[in-house]
Amino acid sequence: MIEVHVILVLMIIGAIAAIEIEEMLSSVIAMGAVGIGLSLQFLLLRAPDLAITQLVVEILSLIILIKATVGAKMPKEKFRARIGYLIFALLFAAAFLFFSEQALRELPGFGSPLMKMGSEYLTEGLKKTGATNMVSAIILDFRGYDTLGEATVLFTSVIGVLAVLRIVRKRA
Amino acid sequence: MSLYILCFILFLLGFYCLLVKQNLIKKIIGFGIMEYAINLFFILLGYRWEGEAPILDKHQVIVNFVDPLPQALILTSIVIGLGITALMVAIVIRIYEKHKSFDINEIRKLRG
Amino acid sequence: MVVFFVVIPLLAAFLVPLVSKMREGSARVLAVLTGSLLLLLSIAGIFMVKNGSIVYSLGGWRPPFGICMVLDGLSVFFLLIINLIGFIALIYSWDYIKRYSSQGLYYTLFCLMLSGLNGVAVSGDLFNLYVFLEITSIASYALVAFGTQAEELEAAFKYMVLGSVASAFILLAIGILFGSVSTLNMADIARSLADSGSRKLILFCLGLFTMGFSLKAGLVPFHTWLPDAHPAAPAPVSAMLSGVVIKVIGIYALIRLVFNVFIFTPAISQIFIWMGIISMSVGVLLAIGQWDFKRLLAYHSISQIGYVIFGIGLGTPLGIIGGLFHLFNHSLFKSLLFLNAGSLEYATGTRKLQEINGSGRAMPFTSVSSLVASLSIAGVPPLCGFWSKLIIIIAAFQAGNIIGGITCILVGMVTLASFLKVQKYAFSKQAGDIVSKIKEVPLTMVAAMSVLALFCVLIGLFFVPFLDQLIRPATNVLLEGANYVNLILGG
Amino acid sequence: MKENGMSLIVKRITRITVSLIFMFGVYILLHGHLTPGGGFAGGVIIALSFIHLVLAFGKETAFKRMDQVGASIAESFGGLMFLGIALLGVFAGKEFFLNVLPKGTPFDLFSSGIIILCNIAIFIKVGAGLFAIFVALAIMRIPVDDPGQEDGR
Repeated sequence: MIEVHVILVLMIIGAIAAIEIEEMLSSVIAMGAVGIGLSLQFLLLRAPDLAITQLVVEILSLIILIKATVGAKMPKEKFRARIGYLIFALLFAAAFLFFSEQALRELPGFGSPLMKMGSEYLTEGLKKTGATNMVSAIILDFRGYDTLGEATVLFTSVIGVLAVLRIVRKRA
Repeated sequence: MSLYILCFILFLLGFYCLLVKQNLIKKIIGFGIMEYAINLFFILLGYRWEGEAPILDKHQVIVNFVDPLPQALILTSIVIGLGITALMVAIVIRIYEKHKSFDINEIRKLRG
Repeated sequence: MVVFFVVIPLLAAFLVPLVSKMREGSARVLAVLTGSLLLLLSIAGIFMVKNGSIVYSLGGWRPPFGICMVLDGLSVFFLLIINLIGFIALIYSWDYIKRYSSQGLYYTLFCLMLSGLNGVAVSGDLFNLYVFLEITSIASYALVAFGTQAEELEAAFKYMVLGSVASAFILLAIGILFGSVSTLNMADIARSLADSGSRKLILFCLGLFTMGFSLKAGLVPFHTWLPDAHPAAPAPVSAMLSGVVIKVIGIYALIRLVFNVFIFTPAISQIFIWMGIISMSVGVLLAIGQWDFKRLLAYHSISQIGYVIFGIGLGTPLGIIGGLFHLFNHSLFKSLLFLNAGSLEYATGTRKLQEINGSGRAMPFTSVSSLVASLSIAGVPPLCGFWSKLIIIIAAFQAGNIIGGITCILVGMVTLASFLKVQKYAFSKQAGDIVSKIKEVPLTMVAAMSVLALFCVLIGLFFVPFLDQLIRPATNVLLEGANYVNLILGG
Repeated sequence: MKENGMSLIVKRITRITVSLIFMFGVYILLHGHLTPGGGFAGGVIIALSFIHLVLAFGKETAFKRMDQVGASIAESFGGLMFLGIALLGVFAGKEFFLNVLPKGTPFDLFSSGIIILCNIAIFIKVGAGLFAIFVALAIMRIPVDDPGQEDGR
């Protein structure tokens, strides 16, 4: 799985670029590169559904973000990285990584998941739902209620965007 | 194991960007990176050595599939992330329209 | 039947944009209809769980394969709070929301928020809980920003940033748990965790969950968004946010996980107790200096949520009863106070206490109901807030937690002082010149406030049957945490 | 972005590519239960094809085909359809979200009961919703200098 490692490291570099580049458009594009890297990861990790969805969602969110930034006056990053601040951030990161490392040791190792539910879905899925794409079978049949919730999340945010961006006039 | 840790580093980078950066657009980018890290983490959990994508084929019988459940969850999570990003962008555009700035220091008038 | 708690508000949310395109006024009719149906349904729910809890498996897949909904004493209790306050807030919105444009969008978001809250309360699946929590959160971000004034947008953005941090932590914890036990049904997780020996992993997940849900609940180290976000929203939404949202997606989700999925250990109890004590004191100290009515109320919310988590954290039956009872009472009187603040703003156009200056004579209903609510929150007998605080204090001393008990008493006194200030300035001070111009708010707003005030008094007078009917079943669910597994997975 | 869109070359090519993207979206949608993809990916692709149109031709031309009101109605309709499909099980006297329809033969286009219908409902909803978001953002970029209009109350 060396290629997954390599792309993950590249994603981290891309993320650092996206965070630290001053110019907004480049920063947004660097974030897009991270997203494309994620899409590639999904493909390598045998999740083609997610690769497609991630790719198109990434394009859409880049369009939205660029639409927000293009033509706008950008502030100069005036953030003075005070040394105390940085040390605190590093300490927090180190502590978080240490504890997560301790905790993640107790997971089943990478590449051998328990698949308590998953194997059940795989053996029963075709017979009981008639779908050959098991991910579709899960999101629309076994866990269809989740998908209703997910569609509702999107609906909520659409209504929220319309509400926030509506052209408001004073009511008499 | 090292993959998980790298994934958490990505998460922390996004977390740092979301909380520390003063630029509103950068905050949105930080949120996006955090979301990516979590999505990747779930898929890493479901990967199986030499596994195949969980899509059955008419002609051949494959027994070694990766776990389909995290993939289904992450499909949901990606869409939720998109929704939040869109709403954040909308609010930021509205703030920009009022203040003509993306810098939180110029905008901040509220008391903490 | 359980599924209608989610389906009815969702149906309304999808219909409202359509009907409000045809006639704008029809949106509120539909919304109020939805609210009343939900209220009736949740009252019916109380009687349904009398003969045992209900497990509803969606799509006909037995748990843990599919998602299941669970209706037990605790969820019924929270459903009642959600739908009661939601209905009253909708009634109040009838006239209040005319000040804003695009009522259709407002009612759509409100219905979505209701369906998200109901979904969280009945969900028996961890990831599903997260999805509905996100629906609630996104709807409340949008509602905070609904006025699209500069301050409201800033508050909404701040709320959104911290809210998404909380969601990210929760999702990460769900991921780690899923990796460890490979299932998402809460009962199944509980059973697998009890068998497995991964102690550090459980602690880490518990830490992430506590952080995430405390952020959503506005407990003290994570409270900074709350005093901006709650005052910025329209008044009925503030009432919902302070009265319901922080409790359901913060406290309910946290205690459901801690008591029914993980095991409630003394260490967790200590964390809850100290978070409670700190929230109580810091919230009330920050509230003293405030002159903005709604901001003052928001700080008091932090303090009162501290009482709730302190009572529950004690872990004794009496403590949990007190905590849940206080949670209910707080949702009554804090919503009422926010509605009062909204009425004052509606009539006078300001929220500054000095400028309102004695509007008591011009607005009799508002001033009387606000007096009732202020005395309730300050814990004056025989109103409802007194009994719940008394129970918590007794439980604290019984459990040997002297510091907590004394803090409760002191915070209660400071709260009383703070609300005496409100009453003095807002209502009973000698009338300023603003008073001659104002008049009482429209009928629906008066009705909503009066109903809540009536509830405060009634529950104060008849709290014993109330405790028996509602709080005790809810407490039992928490105390007998292991039964949850047997209920869902069938032994 | 000017109102009359981009250059002639872009418009010409767009006319071809938009239909291709649209067809690809529909393909992804209809084979969601057989191959990777599904309602969400298809919906996003459709929304992108409309956005493509807006970017190339400018707002006026594109909004003749689909505007914000239409998108909003379509979105609500998609939501109602999804909920209706989910409620079929309740109407049949069984559980919510039960797959009541016949499953068909595996590997056929029209198989797997409600899954394909759900995909179509999600497709309508997601496509319309995301397009509505884009339209709202596109309209908003015109700076409002009239202070009288900025008041939210």
